[in-house]
Amino acid sequence: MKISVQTAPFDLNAEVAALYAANPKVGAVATFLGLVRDVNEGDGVATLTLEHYPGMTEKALAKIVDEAQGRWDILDCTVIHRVGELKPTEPIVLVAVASSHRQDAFAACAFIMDYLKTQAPFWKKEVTPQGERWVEARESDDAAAARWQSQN
Amino acid sequence: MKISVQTAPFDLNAEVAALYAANPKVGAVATFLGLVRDVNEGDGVATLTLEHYPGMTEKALAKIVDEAQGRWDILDCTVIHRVGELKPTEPIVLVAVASSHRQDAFAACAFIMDYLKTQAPFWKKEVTPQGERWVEARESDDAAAARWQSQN
Amino acid sequence: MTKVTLLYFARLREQFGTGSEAATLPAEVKTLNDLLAWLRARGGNWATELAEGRTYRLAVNQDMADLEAVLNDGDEVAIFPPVTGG
Amino acid sequence: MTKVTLLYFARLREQFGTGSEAATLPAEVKTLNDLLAWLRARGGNWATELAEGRTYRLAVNQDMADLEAVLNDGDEVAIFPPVTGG
Repeated sequence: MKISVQTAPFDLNAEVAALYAANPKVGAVATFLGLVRDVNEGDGVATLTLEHYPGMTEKALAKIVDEAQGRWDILDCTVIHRVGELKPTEPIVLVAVASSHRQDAFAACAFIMDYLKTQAPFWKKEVTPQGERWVEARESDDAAAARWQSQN
Repeated sequence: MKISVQTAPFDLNAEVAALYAANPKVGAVATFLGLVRDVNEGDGVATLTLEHYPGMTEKALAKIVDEAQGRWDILDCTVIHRVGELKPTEPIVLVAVASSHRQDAFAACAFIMDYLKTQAPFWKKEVTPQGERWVEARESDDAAAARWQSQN
Repeated sequence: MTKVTLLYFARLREQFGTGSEAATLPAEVKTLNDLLAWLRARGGNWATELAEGRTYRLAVNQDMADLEAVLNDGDEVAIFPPVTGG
Repeated sequence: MTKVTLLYFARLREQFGTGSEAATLPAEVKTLNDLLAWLRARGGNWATELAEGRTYRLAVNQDMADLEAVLNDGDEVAIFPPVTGG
């Protein structure tokens, strides 16, 4: 299991290969890549600055991964979240889950993303033509995280 | 949209970047990578040979992608399936779906995999210590594909 | 006369000893169901593999088809086991 | 005496003009609820941002906590807006 909060970009090939290349039990890797968009809530976005809570963020991500491991058969998993200033089309977050079968990999990857969005202390500030603004939390993200409570 | 049936390996970085690097509307790329495992149904697997129906396979994959586009907001999508002889830990299939939001990307990616497993004419033959054998279709794959019929 | 191309894949290709053949169908072979009866009448592996109750899939001109599908001159007909890709 | 470290993030960090402070709590401040009342009494942005009805999150020693959480000497207490990562 690898959890990293970093300013540097990451190499998707290397991160995903690290999950399966040495483990022939892995039949499936589900991956989510989150990227900076140039438009949010109708306004252009020039840059996005990501702040986090050092220490608690890593702890919160580890807890989310633990919870996913308790629910699904996961062989390995990587969560990388970038902080600092990012531009449109730059990767923000990578969640990659390796499993023997695709259903476990897909479900765990979606679960980790939904919980990361609502439980991990990251905050986004956008620079738009209208000035800087903190991104507001979305109710749809709370709803996405809540759906896992009734399922398992 | 890119659909390819090929013997050659593919470059995950290049394939995924092609979906988002030039399109700042992409906020999410969900990716599935399927790999050859060294064990199936309890027996060791030395090599896997994949056969397909040239022409129909590409047509069936295009139809599955079309169906996914009708159900979810997809900005771009790549499906690559390898054929020929593969060894454990080698990638077999890549499905990558780009969307503005993660829910569409995840759902479309899982849908395409479920339909690919039951609708696209590929067949697997395993070489095991017990000899060669054709992989049997799994009822769980039919069930996985069927769940999309009641949802939408 | 209805001339069709018949394609076999995977286990069926191996059992029949061929991946494709050009066939000229007798007048009474109008549907896929008729075609299967005609192939079964060859006996041996044809009768065994295509027996009713065995599981296989049918496609006409590269689209999945069912037993009632009517055959036309020039059709590409494929018979294969349930698929196992991905 | 209960000494705690207070951390503020994102919009709250900006509104309060600081990301952290060392605070010595008066004896009547026993819970997070008490701490919030004590901070609101500073007035200005403290009163506005931490007003009841405003949405913010609380953590004690890097775990999410609720208003009833009891504070102990040496605790790291964080106050921040709902998270927006990913």
